[in-house]
Amino acid sequence: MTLDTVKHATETPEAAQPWKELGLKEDEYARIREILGRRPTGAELAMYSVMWSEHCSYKSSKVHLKQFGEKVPENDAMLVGIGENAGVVDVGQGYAVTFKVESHNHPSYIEPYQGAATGVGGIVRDILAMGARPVAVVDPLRFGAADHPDTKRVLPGVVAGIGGYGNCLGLPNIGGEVVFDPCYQGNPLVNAGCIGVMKHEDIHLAKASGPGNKVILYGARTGGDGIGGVSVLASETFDSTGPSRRPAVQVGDPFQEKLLIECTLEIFRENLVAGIQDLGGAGLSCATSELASAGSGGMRVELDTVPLRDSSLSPEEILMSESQERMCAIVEPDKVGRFLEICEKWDVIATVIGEVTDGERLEIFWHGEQIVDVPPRTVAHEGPVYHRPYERPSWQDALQADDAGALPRPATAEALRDQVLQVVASPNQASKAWITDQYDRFVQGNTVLAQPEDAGMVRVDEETNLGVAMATDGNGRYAKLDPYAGAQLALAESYRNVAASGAKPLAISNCLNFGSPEDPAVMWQFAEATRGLADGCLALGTPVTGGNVSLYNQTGETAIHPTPVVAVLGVIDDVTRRTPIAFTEEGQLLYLLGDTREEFGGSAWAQVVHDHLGGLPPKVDLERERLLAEILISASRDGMIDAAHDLSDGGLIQAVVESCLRGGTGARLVVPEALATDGSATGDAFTFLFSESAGRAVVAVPRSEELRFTDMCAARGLPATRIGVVDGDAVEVQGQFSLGLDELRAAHTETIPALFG
Amino acid sequence: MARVVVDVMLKPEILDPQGQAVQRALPRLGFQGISDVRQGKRFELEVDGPVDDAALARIHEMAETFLANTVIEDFVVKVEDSTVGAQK
Amino acid sequence: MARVVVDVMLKPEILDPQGQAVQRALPRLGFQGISDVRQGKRFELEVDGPVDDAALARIHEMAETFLANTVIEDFVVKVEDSTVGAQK
Amino acid sequence: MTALPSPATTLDGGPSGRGNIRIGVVTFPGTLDDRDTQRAVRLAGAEPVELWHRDKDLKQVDAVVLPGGFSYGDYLRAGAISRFSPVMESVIDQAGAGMPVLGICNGFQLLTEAHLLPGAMLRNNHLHFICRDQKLRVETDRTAWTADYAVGQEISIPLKNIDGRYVADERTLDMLEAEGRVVFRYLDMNPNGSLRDIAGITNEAGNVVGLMPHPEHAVEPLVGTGRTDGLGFFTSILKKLVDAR
Ligand SMILES: Nc1ncnc2c1ncn2[C@@H]1O[C@H](COP(=O)(O)OP(=O)(O)O)[C@@H](O)[C@H]1O
Ligand SMILES: [Mg+2]
Repeated sequence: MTLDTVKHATETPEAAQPWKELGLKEDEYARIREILGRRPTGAELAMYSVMWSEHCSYKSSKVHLKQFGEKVPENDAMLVGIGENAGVVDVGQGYAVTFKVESHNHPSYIEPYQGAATGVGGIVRDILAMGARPVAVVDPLRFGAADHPDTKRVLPGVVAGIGGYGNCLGLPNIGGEVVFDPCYQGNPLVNAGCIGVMKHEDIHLAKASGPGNKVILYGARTGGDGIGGVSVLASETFDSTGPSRRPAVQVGDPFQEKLLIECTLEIFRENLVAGIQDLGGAGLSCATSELASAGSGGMRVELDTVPLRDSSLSPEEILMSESQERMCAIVEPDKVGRFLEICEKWDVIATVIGEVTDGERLEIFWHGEQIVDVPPRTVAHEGPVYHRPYERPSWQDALQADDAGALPRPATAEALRDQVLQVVASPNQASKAWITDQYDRFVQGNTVLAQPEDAGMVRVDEETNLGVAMATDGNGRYAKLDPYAGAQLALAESYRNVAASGAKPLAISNCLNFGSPEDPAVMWQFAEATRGLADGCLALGTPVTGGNVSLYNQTGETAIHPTPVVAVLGVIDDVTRRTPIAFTEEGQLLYLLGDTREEFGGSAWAQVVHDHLGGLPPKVDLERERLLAEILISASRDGMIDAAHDLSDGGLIQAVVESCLRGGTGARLVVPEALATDGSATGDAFTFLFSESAGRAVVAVPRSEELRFTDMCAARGLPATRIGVVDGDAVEVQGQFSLGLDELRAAHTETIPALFG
Repeated sequence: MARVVVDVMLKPEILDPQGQAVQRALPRLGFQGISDVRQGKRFELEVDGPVDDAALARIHEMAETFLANTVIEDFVVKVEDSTVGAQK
Repeated sequence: MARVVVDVMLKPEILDPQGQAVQRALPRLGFQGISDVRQGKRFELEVDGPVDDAALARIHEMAETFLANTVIEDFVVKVEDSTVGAQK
Repeated sequence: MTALPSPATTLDGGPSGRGNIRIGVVTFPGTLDDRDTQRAVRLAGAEPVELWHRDKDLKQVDAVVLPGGFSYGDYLRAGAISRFSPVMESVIDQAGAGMPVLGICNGFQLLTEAHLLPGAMLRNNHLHFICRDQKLRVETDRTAWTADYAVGQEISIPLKNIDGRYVADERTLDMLEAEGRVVFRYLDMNPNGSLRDIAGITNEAGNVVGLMPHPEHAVEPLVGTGRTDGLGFFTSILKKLVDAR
């Protein structure tokens, strides 16, 4: 086979090219020819096709994501915004934190263990590339029905993969979610997030500047696995039939990644890099074009110097390979020696593959012959942008009209008791300990809070006890009923979870999981959700620092529920002031903060008891969320509360049961006379226990602090209703029922092991 | 009763971190001259009844759908008489 | 270049939960008639140069000191020509 | 709970004091809990010394800890590859000469692979990684690392591993029991199928101890499980080494 050089391409303008097979549209191919003024070479075509794929170019989502950059709240914490590998926020005392969530949905369905494992690997490299030491991971997960046979294949593999990779890297897993819904049957959502910590001066950016600087590829050798895998796979409707549509999945090597982390941190410590980029989707195509595009000059790469695992790889394949555990650094010539020495120390292969030029082109050579000559921006940043048509689906009105409030409610105290047990034991509400116990949450010795707390929390500084917290939340059922509100509810819940732990929410990342953008109904969901999230962030003062979009999560015509997942990062000056969820001290008073209304649309109760999804999701009141958060943070700082648990799916009773089980104590609850300050709901036990009104939390107040606490709530205008006391070894709702802790514990903890153990 | 062995190996183009770690260690241990190591799995199945074509076909199917993930792995089914452990 | 295979299996008296988990899953997947499953490791070594007695002796030593932990495992060394993946 | 000297009552001055007790902590490629172990050593009042797998030089430390993690990814078998590191030659030598050595988790696996301790570690019987606050019973206080505990004392420290099932043949197990060399046993539940609920053992001389759970993750009330039951390992060795001077 002759090498398709730039010269050859110029001489053979009419040669047929496989642009269609590479996922390009006709007009996109024409555009490439226009940019280059000739047909692209095979290598150029490979680069454009992966970089212009949905996964890498965000071509369908870009016009909507813009809002995150436009509706930016006043926030001095933001140090690096959207566009870099991950955003960076200031957490005080000279520290900065970078964090991000990414999806690895499609590969995890094909090969659950490796798909999930490499998902963790990818996000950790993103964080590392910012200059930070990764300090924790989180994993929001969604699967098909818990009792579906295929879920038995997917879930254990995904969990083992996340654990297998993260545990081996020495990163504590401090949070996440596990949600089951038939809508994810053929499209499980495997999102992974990572938090990294650095000093302000250590922030590194992905840009190649300074002519003469060397381009060093280091880490694993490049192999033939996953060629175009992630990008192409994540850019198509997934169809499991034809084996030819099954691109190779990569196998991760967490040991190599651990070496890469330590090696890279040592390189940072000695200040040896001018720019750095991880290799993820689209591999070298992405790293070289992005580095060059963000820098001032051009770049020249000798592709035949790339260390290979398989010597028969073609240049196109090398450019597209998504082999894991690789990084690319820009290094001044006089620092190359030391750079390579550190790599040698850590047994990491490192190779100078090129250099920054004073030109404007990205030029790639293969044994001396030029095979790529492109303006890097056109590859990395000037991909196609689609204004996809969107339209509110015709079924949305009927769905919203199907009010969950009309569902039959338990008629007797006995029935209410049964339904409480049912909800607490349902796969979505049950304890996830069987899963999270497969994750190391202690490693690094800084974990202050981890599962099943509202937020994960790690200590950042051993001297001052500065810490950061993170929670991730998303509720596809709410978002299906109303994607605008659903996105805000995800934000609000995550924000509330962080505040409940005592930390101040600072900024967010997101992972937007949706169906096919070619479906106007899905595109409408996407448009609504992004608008809701951007508006919500503005209202809460928490900027979006970055995120990830995963589209084409659908089987045939059926899309998953729109599932925006939001990760909120918070900061706490002194982790000794954190608030756990556990009720531990008998006699402490339980207060319900916020208003409770008759809100059952999309609720856990409607799902578990009636298998119902309809109506409207709970009303969003972001001002209220903000106030609630302020109260929770002040109360924690001033030692007024000993426990706090946010209320979300499953309502008050779910939260109380979790807090009781965690602390090993019971609670006696009294149904209050009024549930909402505006008088909209009077005190009925069912609404009290199961409503999913937003903006609420339950707290345990030592008697000595009661006055101070209620005064503070009254002064700030936050409804605080005394609903009971920590006591005994049962959860008792006065006049209704009593459920022993043992019975509750069995119901709550046995479900998941029985399904997957 | 007969023994059927299913060997499952990662496809050649797929990274094999375990085999690589072993190979890299060998020279340090003083073993030269091994240019590549791949590590895979060996399943020894004790089959009730005769190992005829029907039984082998079933085991082949089992290997294809369960013992191996053919997205990343290849496998071979063999009827065997020698037992690991017999030699020493 | 020749290929030498080292098969490593847990000693019969050592509990093999991996093999057991496979065996337990089989009936659920509709595979009957497998009375026992043991899971072990298969190493494929590419040897530079001739695989003579000296080379085999070295590989035997490598297996004994490194590839297997003989406190818990047995091993067999075989010279092989067939490759996993050749059959399908 | 455990009556342990708090870090405030350190025995021989801080890290900068004269005559520091120096405890080496080895880092192999893939080691994870080295920094945590150094922190625990420091909190107990000794001076942590970083040791590197490629160096035979033990930098004149008084004792060595082989920390947890996944050295070489635990590929092949846990500890099987790191066992052949240059540093291990010296550790094996010195252990033979009586230097105290503690292997935690991956370190324990390494000690069995290096035959400094009998038996072997296998995949957990349930095949999953398990991370939990694990209750243990201290079976002997006659090792270099457990003198600060009382026989029969119950402690809780984090357990986190996937290859934690201790096995040995019956003869070896009987010998360990007879010689009082089982140092810790799992209580309430056996988390991995270890024979005779064994969580940790020692060599004949009592200077080499290996255990699966992680004492270094139970040295501060704030983080981890919020208990300090693990600090006794580090204070035990410190006291012993101070007394020996
Ligand atoms: N996949 C997971 N990985 C890690 N932690 C998880 C995972 N799933 C759930 N958790 C943890 O379990 C606890 C309960 O989860 P969830 O009910 O979703 O919390 P909430 O309703 O407060 O958002 C939280 O601490 C959460 O972080
Ligand atoms: Mg919560």
